[in-house]
Amino acid sequence: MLPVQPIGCNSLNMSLWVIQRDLLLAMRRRADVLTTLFFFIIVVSLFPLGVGPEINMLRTMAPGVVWVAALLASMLSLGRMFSSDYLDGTLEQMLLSPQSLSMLVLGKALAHWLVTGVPLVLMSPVLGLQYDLSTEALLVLTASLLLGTPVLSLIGAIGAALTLGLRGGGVLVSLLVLPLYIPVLIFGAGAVEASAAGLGAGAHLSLLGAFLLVSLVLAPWAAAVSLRISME
Amino acid sequence: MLPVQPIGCNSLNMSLWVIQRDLLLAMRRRADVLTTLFFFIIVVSLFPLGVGPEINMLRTMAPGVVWVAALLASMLSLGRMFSSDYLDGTLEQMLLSPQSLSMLVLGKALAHWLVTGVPLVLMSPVLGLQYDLSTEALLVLTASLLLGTPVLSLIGAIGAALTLGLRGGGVLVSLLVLPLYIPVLIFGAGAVEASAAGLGAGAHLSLLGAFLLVSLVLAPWAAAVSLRISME
Amino acid sequence: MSILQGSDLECVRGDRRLFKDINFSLEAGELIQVHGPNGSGKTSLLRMLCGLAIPAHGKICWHGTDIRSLKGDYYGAITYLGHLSGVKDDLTAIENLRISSALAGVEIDAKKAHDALQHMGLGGRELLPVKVLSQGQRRRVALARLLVCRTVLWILDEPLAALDSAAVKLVQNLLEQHLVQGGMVVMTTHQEIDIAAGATHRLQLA
Amino acid sequence: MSILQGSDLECVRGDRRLFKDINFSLEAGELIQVHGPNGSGKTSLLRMLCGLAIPAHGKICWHGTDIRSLKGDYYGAITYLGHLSGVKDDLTAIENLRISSALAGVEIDAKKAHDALQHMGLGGRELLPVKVLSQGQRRRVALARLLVCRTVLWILDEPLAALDSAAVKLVQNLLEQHLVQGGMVVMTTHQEIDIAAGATHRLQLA
Amino acid sequence: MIWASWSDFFSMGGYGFYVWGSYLVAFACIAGEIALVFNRKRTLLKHLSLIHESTKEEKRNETTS
Amino acid sequence: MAINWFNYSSPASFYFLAGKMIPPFTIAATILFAVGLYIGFFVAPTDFQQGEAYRIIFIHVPAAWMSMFLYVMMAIWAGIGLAFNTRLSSMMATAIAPTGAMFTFLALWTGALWGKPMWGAWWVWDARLTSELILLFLYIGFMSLQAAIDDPRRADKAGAVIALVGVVNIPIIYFSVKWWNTLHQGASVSITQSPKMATTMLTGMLIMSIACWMYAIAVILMRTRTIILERERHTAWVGELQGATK
Ligand code: HEM
Ligand SMILES: Nc1ncnc2c1ncn2[C@@H]1O[C@H](COP(=O)(O)OP(=O)(O)OP(=O)(O)O)[C@@H](O)[C@H]1O
Ligand SMILES: Nc1ncnc2c1ncn2[C@@H]1O[C@H](COP(=O)(O)OP(=O)(O)OP(=O)(O)O)[C@@H](O)[C@H]1O
Ligand SMILES: [Mg+2]
Ligand SMILES: [Mg+2]
Repeated sequence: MLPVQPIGCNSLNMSLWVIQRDLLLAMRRRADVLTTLFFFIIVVSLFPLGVGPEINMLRTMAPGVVWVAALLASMLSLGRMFSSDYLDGTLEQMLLSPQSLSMLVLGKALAHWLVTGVPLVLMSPVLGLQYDLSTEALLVLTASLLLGTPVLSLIGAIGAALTLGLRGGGVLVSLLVLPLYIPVLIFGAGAVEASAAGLGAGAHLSLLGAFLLVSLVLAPWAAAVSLRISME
Repeated sequence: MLPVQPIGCNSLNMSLWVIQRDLLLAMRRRADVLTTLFFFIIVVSLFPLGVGPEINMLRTMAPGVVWVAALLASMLSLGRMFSSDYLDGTLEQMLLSPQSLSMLVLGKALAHWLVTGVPLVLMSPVLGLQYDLSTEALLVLTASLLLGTPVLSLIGAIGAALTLGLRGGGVLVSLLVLPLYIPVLIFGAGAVEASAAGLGAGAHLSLLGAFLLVSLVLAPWAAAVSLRISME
Repeated sequence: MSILQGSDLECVRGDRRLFKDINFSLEAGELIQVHGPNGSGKTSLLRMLCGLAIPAHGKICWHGTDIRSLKGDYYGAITYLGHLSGVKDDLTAIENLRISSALAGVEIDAKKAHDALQHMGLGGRELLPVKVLSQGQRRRVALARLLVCRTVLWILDEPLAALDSAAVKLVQNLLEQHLVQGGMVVMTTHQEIDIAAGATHRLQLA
Repeated sequence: MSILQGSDLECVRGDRRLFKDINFSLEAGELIQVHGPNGSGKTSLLRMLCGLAIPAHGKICWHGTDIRSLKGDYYGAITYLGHLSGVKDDLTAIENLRISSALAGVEIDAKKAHDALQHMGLGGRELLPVKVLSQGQRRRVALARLLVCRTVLWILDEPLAALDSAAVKLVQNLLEQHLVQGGMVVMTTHQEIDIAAGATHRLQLA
Repeated sequence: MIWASWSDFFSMGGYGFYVWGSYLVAFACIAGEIALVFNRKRTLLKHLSLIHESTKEEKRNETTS
Repeated sequence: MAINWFNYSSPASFYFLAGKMIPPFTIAATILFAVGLYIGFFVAPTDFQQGEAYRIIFIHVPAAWMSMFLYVMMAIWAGIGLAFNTRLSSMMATAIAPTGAMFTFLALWTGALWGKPMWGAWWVWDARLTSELILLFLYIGFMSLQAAIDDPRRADKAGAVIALVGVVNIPIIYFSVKWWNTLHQGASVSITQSPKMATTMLTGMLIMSIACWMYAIAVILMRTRTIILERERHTAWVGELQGATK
């Protein structure tokens, strides 16, 4: 008889495999990583074109604009998280994997963050400079993005899982996910404004940290449930 | 012998068939039309959240924000223009159609505009009200969107055709297309600002009209060339 | 001079030469069956015949003229069915058929589409969106185009994939009828199929 | 009590009842071949067996326990291959195989993946991205999973589609070997295939 | 000579950071680009020589067998 | 000796021709850079308005010019490749893009470093600055598109379409100063007017520009050679080349 239980594989291991695979796919198309980043840069640069060059106004707008752009960039690439796996049948295979689906989903969300979130965080100080932000505001902006972008990927995973296989999913997902992103946006942009107003960004940042912890625990599970629902 | 030449069909007819089909598909998933619209609404409404509620600043920002949101909404739905036809082999059949490919592409771009652009144009006065724009500014905003959004769809068709079948196409297309959208953005938002400053929006609007004419003539052709390249 | 003629065709994909020196000619009422193992270049050859791919060497002539200079005139004379069916998941079978034939240059009404689908054994399923149909049923929707099109040359890439034996029989009849009327067919298949009417050539790749 | 047992199964899709009162049981070393015309519900039945769809009525038991309460334990014992191959266009054949088997719970090294692909007749193509491979070659990449997995129950939906005769032979041998080792197979196919080893049951739908 | 001393030269009338920042980055970019081009060529040649070796080997095998 | 130009449009012969052309251009670039920098730093007098900061001009303006010239060259070569299906010109276009992007980046970088002391801000949203930024995006779009496509022939053609469509940006950059009233300096060198700046400054700037040209040509030729080898690696002549170097 063949062994029934698979060997040499546990849930954590599985997440690592998934992360590794998604990063591999991203590297195969290195353009992917760059394009999310450039989307971010371009959106941030579009606003002054539409709004006009007055520097005082731009400085006030800056945190909001950078955060909205990060949110859009992260959201735009949600489509990729599951849909290609769905179309070619890999997702079916994942559902049939003997390991916990939540861990797989966690792996995919982390990979998504590594590919889309991290480059944004690294780029944000430069963009902040374009809007003439002070050094301290730049630091707070970067910190808030560092805490906030993983939350975006994790929450996004739920939306991506729910809209799987629906036509127009790309836009539907934004409809589902944006309302959930809003608290992150408010506290993220708020942190920078608070620090600019001399109030200290500590409270805002610790709230963002709390969001991160909660979504690390709950989002993979919710996304796994959604996946099972979508695939039924 | 069977007749070699097809009958009862010319190029114009063909565009109409394509438009009709794409509208039918959109209706089959009515959510699509609504979601682009809601995306637009949500993005416009996000800004006050990120930036803060000061009304004077919001009024100055308004044209820029509405235009950037329209541009993103239109761009986001570009992916749908060809990719589903590509994946299921319909596009291959279109390339083998005895009629001119440019006309087919024109049909698809117009259908895209009807589904994504027109709802935005209709919605924009309401959103403008949220930002406390004057009646005249609202009119100019709507007119500029009416002239500008078809240009977005037409230019977008080129980008969509070029990135067909490439992984990460969704974000790559924005990289290609956004720089080309920028003149439309500048003159579109500029029209509203000019009229608010009492300078009259005529010059800006006629430039937008010129963009529309040029892109009506050139874009379908360039997109058809790109399609043939992508499908080779 | 034959109606369709390929001379000295060579196909290169990536750094691999799939075939070279392929010659064939096709007259009215004839069928060419392209044989060869997986990956031998059958699909590549068929795409060349449609003008969707360009041969590395050699040329393909239709009534003596290179197909690359004919463009629309040639496209009006062929019907291609590839591995992908070209049916839209969200549309119903009837809508799919009407639209795909309109794109191919033949406008048909709902009645005619309905009859064609009925003939393909899809009676009662015409109004379902194609995405709920089974694999074989989707393939039948794509094949229904052959019933309504009026082209002379059919280029079929594995038309029998996913079909049950009743449907195979149906396609067989369809081909025979087309050949009797003076049509031409180039096709590939891994299953055995025997066509009674017309001359059947065999083209072996690799 | 058999190892896999389906009792009184009924399938409803939309407003159509595809089948009802389907019963079967499977022992070690046995094969069930599901027959039926297009759209008779073969794929639907197989998806039920995997737990991807839920029967309208009846239940499926694995070693006497309902598969819906087993979850991961059951998934570790089956390998499912559907109409879609589950191979990623952008990855190479080797990467695809390694990753898909890691997901199924078996980690293999590049050497082993290479050997399996070689055995499936993909020698020399292991390092190409799958999207440039031919239809049959992609299917072979998917089938290579059967060589490296160590599950007892294989659920195969038309494994022979798009394969040439050499590959059909290969799959046939694979199945025979699996049965001899005490494995079990549930499969559908429109092509004829004869398996020498083990008991072969036939399940006719519609 | 328009500079009184070397330190004068390096301070650039107080604008040293901006001027030298520009030129250093400019030459770093140029050097980096050249390095990238050479590197690309080197890896390619290495790759090519591998192919070359293996085809030679194949030929040798053919002649011996 | 008559040169057969047609012959040189084949990648194989161009490979050898380019090999001969690279050393002279490299030498010229080195000498001109040395002379240009000498004039810029030791001959040109201090600007009475901007002090020493103006010396950035000797790298800023050549970089800004090159960024635009190279884009036009790239579009032209790509267009020729698309229209006449000449492989070599497409390869040239592909080879030009990274160098063009680098010069665009340099124009932005040096401009920003110049802007801080002059305007008090690293960046302002002025028409010329913005359109230069868009130019960078166009270069990056071109390169990402080509990188995303595996088949080189398809990559060439797709890149050509986007390069040609993007050319509309060039006049916008060039005339932006005229069309919008902006912070940035207008053109001070033009053919119709006599130059407004000190002759030594002008000479320095022109020499640096020519040096950049020479450098760009040399590095683009080098890159083209590599691309030729990459694309033609299965041909007999590359095999022979390999045998010869072994
Ligand atoms: C990031 C900021 C900047 C960018 C992107 C930029 C871009 C450009 C471009 C594209 C050109 C060439 C245009 C032409 O030839 O007509 C140019 C030329 C020039 N720039 Fe800038 N620039 C920037 C900042 C500055 C600053 C701060 C100054 C000085 C205060 C400056 C002074 C000049 C001068 C003098 C020219 C030469 C104009 C001529 O003679 O044609 N630039 N710049
Ligand atoms: N870039 C590439 N590099 C190497 N080989 C390639 C490349 N692109 C395609 N090929 C090979 O070209 C062949 C394409 O074959 P094609 O799809 O025409 O086969 P087919 O005869 O239709 O096979 P099937 O019966 O499986 O459908 C495959 O063998 C594939 O491996
Ligand atoms: N919503 C629905 N309404 C009506 N009928 C439906 C609906 N969804 C599915 N069906 C029918 O259910 C059947 C699904 O069959 P299934 O895919 O299981 O067939 P199959 O036996 O695998 O066929 P094939 O041999 O073609 O693969 C089809 O006949 C389809 O028409
Ligand atoms: Mg094939
Ligand atoms: Mg089925």
